[in-house]
Amino acid sequence: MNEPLSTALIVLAVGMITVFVILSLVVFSGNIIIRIVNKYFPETSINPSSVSKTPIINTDLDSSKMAAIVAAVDVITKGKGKINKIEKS
Amino acid sequence: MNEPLSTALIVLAVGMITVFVILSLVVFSGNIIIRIVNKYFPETSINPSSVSKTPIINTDLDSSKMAAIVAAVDVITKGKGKINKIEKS
Amino acid sequence: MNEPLSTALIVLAVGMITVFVILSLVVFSGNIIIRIVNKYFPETSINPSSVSKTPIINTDLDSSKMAAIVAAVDVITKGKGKINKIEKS
Amino acid sequence: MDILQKLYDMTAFGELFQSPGTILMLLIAFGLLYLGIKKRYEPLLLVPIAFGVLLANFPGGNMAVTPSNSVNNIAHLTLIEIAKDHGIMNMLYYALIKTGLLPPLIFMGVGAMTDFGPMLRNLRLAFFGAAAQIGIFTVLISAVLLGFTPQEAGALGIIGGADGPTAIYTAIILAPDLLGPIAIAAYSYMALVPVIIPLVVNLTVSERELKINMKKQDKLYPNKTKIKNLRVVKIVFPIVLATMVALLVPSSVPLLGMLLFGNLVKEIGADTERLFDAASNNIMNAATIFLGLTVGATMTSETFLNSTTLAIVGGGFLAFAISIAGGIFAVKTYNLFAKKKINPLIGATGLSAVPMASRVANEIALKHDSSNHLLQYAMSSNISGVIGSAVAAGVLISFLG
Amino acid sequence: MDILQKLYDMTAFGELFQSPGTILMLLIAFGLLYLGIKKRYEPLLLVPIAFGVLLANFPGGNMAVTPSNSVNNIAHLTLIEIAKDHGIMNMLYYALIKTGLLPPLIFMGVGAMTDFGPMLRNLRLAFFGAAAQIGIFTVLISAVLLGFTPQEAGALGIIGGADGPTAIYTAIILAPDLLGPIAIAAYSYMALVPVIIPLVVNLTVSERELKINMKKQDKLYPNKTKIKNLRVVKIVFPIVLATMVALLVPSSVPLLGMLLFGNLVKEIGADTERLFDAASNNIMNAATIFLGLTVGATMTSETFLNSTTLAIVGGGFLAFAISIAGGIFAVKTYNLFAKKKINPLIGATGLSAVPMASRVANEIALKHDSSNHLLQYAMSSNISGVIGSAVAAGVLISFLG
Amino acid sequence: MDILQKLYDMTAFGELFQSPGTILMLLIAFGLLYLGIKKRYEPLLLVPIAFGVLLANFPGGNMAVTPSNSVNNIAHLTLIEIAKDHGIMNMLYYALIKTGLLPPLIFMGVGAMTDFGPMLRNLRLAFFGAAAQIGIFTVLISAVLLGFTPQEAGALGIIGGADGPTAIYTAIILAPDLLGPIAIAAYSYMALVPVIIPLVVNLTVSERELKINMKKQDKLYPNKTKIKNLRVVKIVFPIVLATMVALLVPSSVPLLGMLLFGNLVKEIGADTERLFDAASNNIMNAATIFLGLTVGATMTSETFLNSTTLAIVGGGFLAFAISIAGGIFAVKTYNLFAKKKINPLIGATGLSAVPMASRVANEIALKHDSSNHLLQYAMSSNISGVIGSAVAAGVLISFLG
Ligand code: NA
Ligand code: NA
Ligand code: NA
Repeated sequence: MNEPLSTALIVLAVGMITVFVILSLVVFSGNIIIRIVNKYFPETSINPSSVSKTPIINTDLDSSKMAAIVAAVDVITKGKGKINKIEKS
Repeated sequence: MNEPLSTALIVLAVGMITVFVILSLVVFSGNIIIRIVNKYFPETSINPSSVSKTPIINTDLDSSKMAAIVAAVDVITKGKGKINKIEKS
Repeated sequence: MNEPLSTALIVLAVGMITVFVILSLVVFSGNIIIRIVNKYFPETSINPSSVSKTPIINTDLDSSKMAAIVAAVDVITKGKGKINKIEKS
Repeated sequence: MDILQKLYDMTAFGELFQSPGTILMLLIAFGLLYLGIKKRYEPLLLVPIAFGVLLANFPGGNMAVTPSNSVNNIAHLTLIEIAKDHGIMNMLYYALIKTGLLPPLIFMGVGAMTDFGPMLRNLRLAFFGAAAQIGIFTVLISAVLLGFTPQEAGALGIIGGADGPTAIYTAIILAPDLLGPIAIAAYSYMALVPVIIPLVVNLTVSERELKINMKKQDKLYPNKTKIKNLRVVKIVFPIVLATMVALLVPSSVPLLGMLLFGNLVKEIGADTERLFDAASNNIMNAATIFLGLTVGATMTSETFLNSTTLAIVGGGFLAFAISIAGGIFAVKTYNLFAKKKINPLIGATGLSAVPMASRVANEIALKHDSSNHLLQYAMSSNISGVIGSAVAAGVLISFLG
Repeated sequence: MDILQKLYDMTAFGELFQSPGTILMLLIAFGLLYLGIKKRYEPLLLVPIAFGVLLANFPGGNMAVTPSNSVNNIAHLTLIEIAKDHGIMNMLYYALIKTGLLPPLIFMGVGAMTDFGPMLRNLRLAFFGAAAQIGIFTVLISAVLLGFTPQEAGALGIIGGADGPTAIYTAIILAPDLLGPIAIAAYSYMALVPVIIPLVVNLTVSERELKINMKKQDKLYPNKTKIKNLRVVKIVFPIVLATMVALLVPSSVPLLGMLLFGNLVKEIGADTERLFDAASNNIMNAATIFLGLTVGATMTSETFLNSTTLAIVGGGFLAFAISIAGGIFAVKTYNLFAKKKINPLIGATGLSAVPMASRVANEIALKHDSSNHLLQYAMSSNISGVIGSAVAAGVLISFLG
Repeated sequence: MDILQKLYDMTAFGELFQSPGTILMLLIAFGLLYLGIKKRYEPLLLVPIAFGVLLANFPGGNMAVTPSNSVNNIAHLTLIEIAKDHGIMNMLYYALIKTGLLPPLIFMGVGAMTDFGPMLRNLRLAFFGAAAQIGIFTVLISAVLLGFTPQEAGALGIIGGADGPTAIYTAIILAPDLLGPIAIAAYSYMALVPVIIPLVVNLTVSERELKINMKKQDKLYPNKTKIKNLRVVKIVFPIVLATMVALLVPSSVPLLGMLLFGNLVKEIGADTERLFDAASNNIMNAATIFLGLTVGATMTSETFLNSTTLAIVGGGFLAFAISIAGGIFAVKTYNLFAKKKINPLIGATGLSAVPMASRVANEIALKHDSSNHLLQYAMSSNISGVIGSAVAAGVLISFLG
């Protein structure tokens, strides 16, 4: 077996082992974190005051209210206005 | 004629010719593009779905509707609110 | 007295003198500027037209109007919308 | 006449006649623009890459990236000397790409836009992001057999990671000369995921397997731990993961560490919103422009028009397909032993190409069982596939770099 | 006393007494701030330039840009060495300006904020953006006759292109020592367009000509092709134009290529909005700050207070005026032969200085015929004037650089 | 076995066993993350610093900042060579931090977010920002007595300026090896101002003094000039102040000049809003990320775990406390001679740490007299404290740099 090929085979072995180990650790440590947090910090948010300052993405105004707002803007703008972003407060 | 001056004269000639050639090509190729597009893509937008996502500048809500929206905000804000940007949808 | 210490003492002296001089000049020149502006430019804004374009921070819509706007949005969004920024116009 | 001669010399016609391949490169640029604009294949990358090709291929513009060699010695000039002698595109390329800076910065942005929530809620499935890296190493071996150096073969294989910045980062370090075609192949195949995944799935998964309904399985065999405080978990997770990765695969830290940092500043929320904004917008968008234009500018007729490019196009496809199949067979193997079955589509999304792979998998599943919404499940292996290919890149760099 | 002596040495008083020109530079800084803030002359550039002058002119601050020469050899130091030995302002100057990087980046932003629509709708008028470049070359010849080197003369002439980034880019390459006054002259005269255009128009255009009503002419001689699908045309146009420019004037690619790339990502729309945002905001605004401050910092008493600066101020004005007149006479010549007449103001706006020149032309026209709204027509030659001067810059660089 | 050996070599375990201090550094990183995220101590800086520590401390990642020395000669390599040989974190560190670039850019952002209005309305009180710099110089002398070099002592003392970017800028120039712990100490104590100020106030100020009511004093002895046109004053002030500082303390121009430039573009308003936006958002946020990560990456076990770090932690606290006391005693001295009394809390806020110090002072005042709202008064000396410590930094750099 020539040298490059044996290198490639070792990289294959080490690579797949490492990927499996790391993703196993992701699963494992993730579960540990969830358990510890569930046990010791089940409810408290890290910064109580920041509950009202969630980051600007993933606003989850439920869809019915969003629809209502969109509709309201729609009425005024006759369908040409677009709501960019509504932040939860 | 000294050397810098002859250089300058050549640059004058080449420069003005080039500018005229390029802008002629702008006119010419622009017309070709318009004709070809008129003939082969007269109506279809490139991405149908992006018609509703025109870029944020140059919104051309016609002025009457814009005025209506501005007026509405004006009423609420007693003339102190300002609409920054309304995107077409 | 060793050399580093004498350096340090000189830096102490020069440093505190300089800080006092500069902040005295802040007080002094600030007062001069205020007096001159009060005398020669008591009312005119630098760019009349820019009164309506004050920068985006420090909007001082008085609080009652702000409250009214917030309330209006609140009604529509059932308390989940947040007004980010209202520019004076 | 003198003036006309000088006029002609100023234009690029002379060079065009000397290297007619340039015309082919123009056509490739137009083709990429068509794919990016009209077909909407990864327009954020393909449009700047294509425009970079367009700007670079007339040498008089001094906008083509010049490979460093022992004669020009570019990689040892200062940036100011590079700009003076080789133009601003080389300056940007050597400062931002050759140094390997932009991919980690883009990974920081990717992290700031990634939500680990779906993965944390179906953590077990994250495991299948590992199997879907097999394409990387299979193609590595195949390419070595075809005569590529191990470095080139590794850069070729990483296309199978289905992650643009990872592919670019690995190519910069292992085989900078192949950067252009590798980037094009990576982004094109990512855009083609809606074609490639169904193809592989049709060849390898049975109708019965496609009907495995993840939600029903969850109800039949309920065993998941409910997360009581998602916010805290999401903050602790990137910190712990960064520590483990730094310890076990240090060479993937520039990628994964930055991704996890971006994710952390997102999850902290308002207190670090300025950092989140810089990571996910300012830095990210500027990095994307410069990455695209400079990668495009590496693609001149001399460097692009050769059989290696064809091998990359072919090998890249193979790597994609084998990765998908690898994920699928990992699930099949698991299903042989487990009572609680998993839909093999969850394996296919281990490829990464977030979130398009998940959407495609979801659509396939719904076609066979209209109640089988598996998007959330697919996202778990999909996100873990990003981690998996960054780890694989780290191993490649560590052994071959 | 020892401490008082050390205190005095720390201040800039010693240097002030040695080079009293510094006080004049301070007054120039205050004057520029007055023009930028109170008179609102191009405040986005003049305010940072003026502040740069303010910061640079007390040498103890180490904030003045030092010209590179064979003794200090700055242009061959690394950026880290430049920062250490010559301060951060030199580092920024040599990294961003001396390399010629910022003007193309600003052109990318200009492109992202330019709408070619008005030009495409009145394409024929774009031709008059060519004639209005004559001031560049006339002043080039005049300056050579006055004893300037061809390089300096070219940098001086390009002021007549009435385009800030183009002038700065050309000056960086042809005559970096004159960068400061050239930038100041270019931006000041651009701000003075509402004064200069009426002046030249009064001297060269008759009342009868000013009353030529573009809309009525359009009705009398309708011949324009209506654009059925503006969106597609606007996307294809920058691609085609970039290809032609790259082929014919490669040396203007760094400017025009980037402008057209910026324009393309704008016209594509939502799919490339992140790129548009980076080009027109993030990169553009940061580039403007650094350009302004560093250009200001080149203007120390040694480099600025000399007769060359006066020649630049005079020559720049001449270049502006001749360019305007050139555009006007091109229209007049056209009108001699054509039935469908064109208002000579359309020629005047070929100068560029978008969009102020068009607004000024429109106001002049309305003064003579309150129904003669020619803004949309003027914008056509106005925008093509930007292309024209970038092409002219490319020719200058190609022949003299 | 061969593969297992190679696997082990790839990990950082070997290095971990060789330098067990790494584990302590990890714990420090976790501790800083806890302070930044959970305790909300200056999260914008402490979170990236902590993550930088995390990424840097496993050497295989090539993410630790390597001090330049005569062997590796890093400070004289090009950026491309640094990135190639020492990784992207060193590239960022040497390009952005070692050059001293980022602190001035951050100061520009601070200026763009500072409102001099409160200071201008109570200009007299600005004077007390001077006395509160005494901690800087006291600690300088103490550290020299303890055996530190004057340079190190100055970098240690500047922590008492209670201003993050000023401390970092001074440390970069005077004692780059101590950068990490100095930055940590500066930001940590700034976050601890709500603890430190009350502590010092309790020890030095009497109940009777705390009840001095600023508003009542203003009514008793009205003498302030009313500002008729605040807008013009706010525009002229930064220009005049920049000129004076440039003349008297040139070495503080990179900091104060940039701060005043940022403030000017804010006060001009709409005409320079693009510059304001770049200064206060784009540039500021990106600079904060890179500053935090690279400063964190300087903190490896070799450079951090030693007695110097302990001295910095102790000396920094001392500098804070002495500065606060200095401000308080300046007010007390003033009150001995003046009829119109000033609340000593106004002296305490001369420390800077804007605006937290003012808020803390306000709360203390309200506790003793619920009508004694002195926030606006405290802001005057608070803002002038920023100017004061930048000037002090200029003196340190000018004498010791
Ligand atoms: Na992957
Ligand atoms: Na022009
Ligand atoms: Na201070």
